[in-house]
Amino acid sequence: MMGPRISNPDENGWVELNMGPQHPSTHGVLRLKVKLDGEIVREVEPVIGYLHRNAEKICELDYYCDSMIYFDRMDYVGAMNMEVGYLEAAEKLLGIPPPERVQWIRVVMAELSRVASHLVWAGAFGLDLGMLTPFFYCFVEREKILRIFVEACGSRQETNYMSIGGVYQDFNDKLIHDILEFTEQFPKKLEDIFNAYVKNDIFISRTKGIGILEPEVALDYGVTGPMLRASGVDYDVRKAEPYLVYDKINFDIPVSHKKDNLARFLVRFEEMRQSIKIINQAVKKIPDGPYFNPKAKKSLMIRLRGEGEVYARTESSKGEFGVYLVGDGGVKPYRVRVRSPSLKNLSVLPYLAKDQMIADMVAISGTTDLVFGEVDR
Amino acid sequence: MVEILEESTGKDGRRVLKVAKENLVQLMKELKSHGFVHLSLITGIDRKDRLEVVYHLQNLEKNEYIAVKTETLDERVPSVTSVFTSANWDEREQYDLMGIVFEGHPNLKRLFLPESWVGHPLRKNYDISKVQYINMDENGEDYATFDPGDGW
Amino acid sequence: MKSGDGGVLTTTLEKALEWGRSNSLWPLTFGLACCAIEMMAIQAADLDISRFGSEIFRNSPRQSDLMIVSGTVTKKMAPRLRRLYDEMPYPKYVIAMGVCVIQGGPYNQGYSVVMGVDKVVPVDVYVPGCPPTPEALTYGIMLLQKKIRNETER
Amino acid sequence: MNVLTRLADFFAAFGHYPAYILAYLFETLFMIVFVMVSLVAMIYIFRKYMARLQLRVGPNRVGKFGTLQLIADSLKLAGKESILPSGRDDLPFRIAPIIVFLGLITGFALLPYGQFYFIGSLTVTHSDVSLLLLFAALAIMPIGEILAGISSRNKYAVVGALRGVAKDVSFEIPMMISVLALVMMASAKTANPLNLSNLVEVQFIPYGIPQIIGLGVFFIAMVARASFSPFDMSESDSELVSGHSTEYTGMRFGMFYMGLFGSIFLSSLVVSLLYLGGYNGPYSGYAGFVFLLIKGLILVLISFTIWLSVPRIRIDKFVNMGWKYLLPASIINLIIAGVLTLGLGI
Repeated sequence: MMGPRISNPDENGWVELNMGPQHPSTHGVLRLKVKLDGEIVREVEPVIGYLHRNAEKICELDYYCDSMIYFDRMDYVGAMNMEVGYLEAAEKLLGIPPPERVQWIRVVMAELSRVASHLVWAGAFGLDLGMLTPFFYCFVEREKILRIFVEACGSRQETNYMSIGGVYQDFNDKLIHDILEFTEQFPKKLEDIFNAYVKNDIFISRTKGIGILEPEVALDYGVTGPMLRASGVDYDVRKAEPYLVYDKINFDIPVSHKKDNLARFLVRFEEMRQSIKIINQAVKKIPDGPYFNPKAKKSLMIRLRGEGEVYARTESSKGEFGVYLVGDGGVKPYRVRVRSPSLKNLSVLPYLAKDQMIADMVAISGTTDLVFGEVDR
Repeated sequence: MVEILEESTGKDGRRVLKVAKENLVQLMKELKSHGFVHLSLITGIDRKDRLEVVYHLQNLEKNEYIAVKTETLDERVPSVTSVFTSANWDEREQYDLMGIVFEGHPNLKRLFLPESWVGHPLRKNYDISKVQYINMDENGEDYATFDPGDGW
Repeated sequence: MKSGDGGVLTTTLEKALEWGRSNSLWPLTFGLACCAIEMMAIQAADLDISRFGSEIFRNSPRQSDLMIVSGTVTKKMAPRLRRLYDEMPYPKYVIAMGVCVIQGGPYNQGYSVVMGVDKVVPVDVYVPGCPPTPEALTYGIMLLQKKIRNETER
Repeated sequence: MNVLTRLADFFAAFGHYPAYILAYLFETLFMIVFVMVSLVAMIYIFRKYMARLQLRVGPNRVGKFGTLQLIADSLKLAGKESILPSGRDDLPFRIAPIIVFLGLITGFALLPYGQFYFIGSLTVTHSDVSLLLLFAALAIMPIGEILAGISSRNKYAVVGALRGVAKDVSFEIPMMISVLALVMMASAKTANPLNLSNLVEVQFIPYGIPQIIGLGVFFIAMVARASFSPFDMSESDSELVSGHSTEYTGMRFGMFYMGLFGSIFLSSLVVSLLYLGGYNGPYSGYAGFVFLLIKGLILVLISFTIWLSVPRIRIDKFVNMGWKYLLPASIINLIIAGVLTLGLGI
């Protein structure tokens, strides 16, 4: 006698499993339609759009300076990077270059934000693999960064700290002291977290040689950021097309040629170390001067008019973040288009997860570092 | 080399090439063979009387950037998926939000919104005050409706 | 059942059950957007929600009591949210976290965002903020505990 | 003297047979209370220990230091709505959690607990084949989990159950072979090596020392049986939501939850009985139970540390490990045991 059939397999004997939008491994609202052959994933089809918040449309309905908040909420774990990305485009379009001091401040904040983002990723990746504890160590360190943000602008996560032509609050000595204090103790804590992962044989066996992404495939799919660098392509916008003052700072771009999950893990951790190096240099080099461009005083902000087309690219914590702004001479942008690295990184998942086991698919989707505010926008 | 209608420099200092849409795929192939392997972004712009599609390409070795523009009056543009795989989701997104039909795309479905959504929200003539609602059918697929009682 | 109908014993039992419920609210692992990161932060060392007995984030809606709707609810997500809510066993509670969830927040002029999750599921506690700090969410959970404990007195 | 005779003495005024019936009843009651208290203690220790490792405080609002937290949890679980999914296989769905819980209680009832102060022996079951009975009880718990997974008509649960099957077949055989080595060694000293009490009492040196490989294999098998990280493939929360128990609500889920923590404690007690000398020690005539408890608790803390600090192993790697490493290791261990017993006469 047979009990109720669980599901009807198709002609290949594959069973369709629907993971998400609420699923612990999907980091938000990713939905994966998976065809399973026993334990083995034969086909994955990501379904996205569960966090489609029409940011591009609302940006067209708002003034240039107002769009900032929607960019903050795109990559919500590394909000400062998004702000830098938008301002790179908006300032070029509106013709308001930020003063020297502001550029250094932005570098410091963007790198802090990158560290915070990678920390969230590191913790969540541990959870994906079933490792409970390092998540908490990561969040303790992240809290410290958020306290610096609170000190700088009063907000923890969606900071809205930078504005067109400047920043809202100037750096003071206490803030610089706090940042230096953080960068002094952080590397040791980072090594602790790092060792908690890589000194574990099971962790190595779960990541090494799994999810191999060949560089040609990665470029073809438009994968950028740590994922691309882990595939052996030395491409970072901070070096390729330096924005802000990255050309005056001495740092390396970590590249790994191993192409697997472990390589992505190592690249992200090395990036955090490099970020600390950048912060340490930048904080000491912040010059004196105004902290906003007088052409963009708060009262004048909504009268800014822009014309032309600007495509600005920055390196966010997920990869190449591009903003394409089109102005028609009015006070509102005509078209705002965002290149979201997470979307492109996600599009390679069906290729990577094919013929892997369920557990490996979860690990691979963990290493792509998805943030759905940015994927769906 | 295909015929370039217009060559200019944008406000951000990038070279902009303008081609007729019939020559688009050919140009893309040539550019790819010249080292522009990284297709950064595909943007559709609604110019009210016409639709403009902009492709941002990058040459990783020479660190060169280029933007390719093309225009269409009938909402149809040839797809470049055969040249760049990364164009796949970008074109789906532009089809979804902008209503540009990419001819030759292997799987031209909406990316974010359900299939039965009416209109393309990023068009300038999209009426945002006509609220649409989404609900889920038995199989877990979404559908859009104008009836406020049938969805959220 | 209305209180007082069953006499002393049932009232005491009900009190005990309420005490139990309020002190062991297991939230559903259900992160939608930005607020989800702050929701994760209340688990973490600084604010440690496990002090209130809510540390076990259950992945299955069948085993959770509390749904923290953390982040913008889009129209595409709303039917799923409703289904998750329906899958949870009674008694179940909902916290609306963040302005996006309360009334659409910064996205309320758009075309794809639900203007308030209370159109989809009944909400017990609203926690405003964009995103609310973890402290605010912790306070929201404490308010919910108070609400559960006072149920028979209303 | 043991608990039963003490109780029978206490009730002697009722006559011989009623006294024994009452004594049995009360013994059973004590047993269940002991299991419940140890479960509550286990979960409380786990939560506090986890919080400590993760730089947190842990439950501290309910009762002093959060000691009443578990009462609150169980009250809540008891008061929850019980949802029965419509596509279920009714009988297996209902009895699965009971099987798990029953296996747990039977397992506890079969253990020898040693002497404690004036009460005497706390051992409940006196059987010459208690070792076999114990492993029978241990073996029905995974069956409950598998039944739960298959009957709840949820794809996650089914995958979890199938993983559970794959896991079971790969660790049970090495586990039994390493126990066989123990029986072999004990048979030189006692006529009834299948009796757990005899098996413990012949350990002048704990068997973990001559059979270090066996201890390793057996401990890994016990961790796998209790199914916590790194071997929680069948209910891996990041992949399969919560595996075989996905569809369970309320107290039915509570039984699985208690089964998990109970089997950690049970496994620790079994390991300490079989390999670490159990209740043997100085003054074991008075404090044997305390020795057993201390050894068990140390093993429990080791288990929790493993649980919290390692990622989940992949199912195929675990099956590989079971057949390619654990099984040969246990056979080598068996040969060593033979050499030790016959050759050296230990």
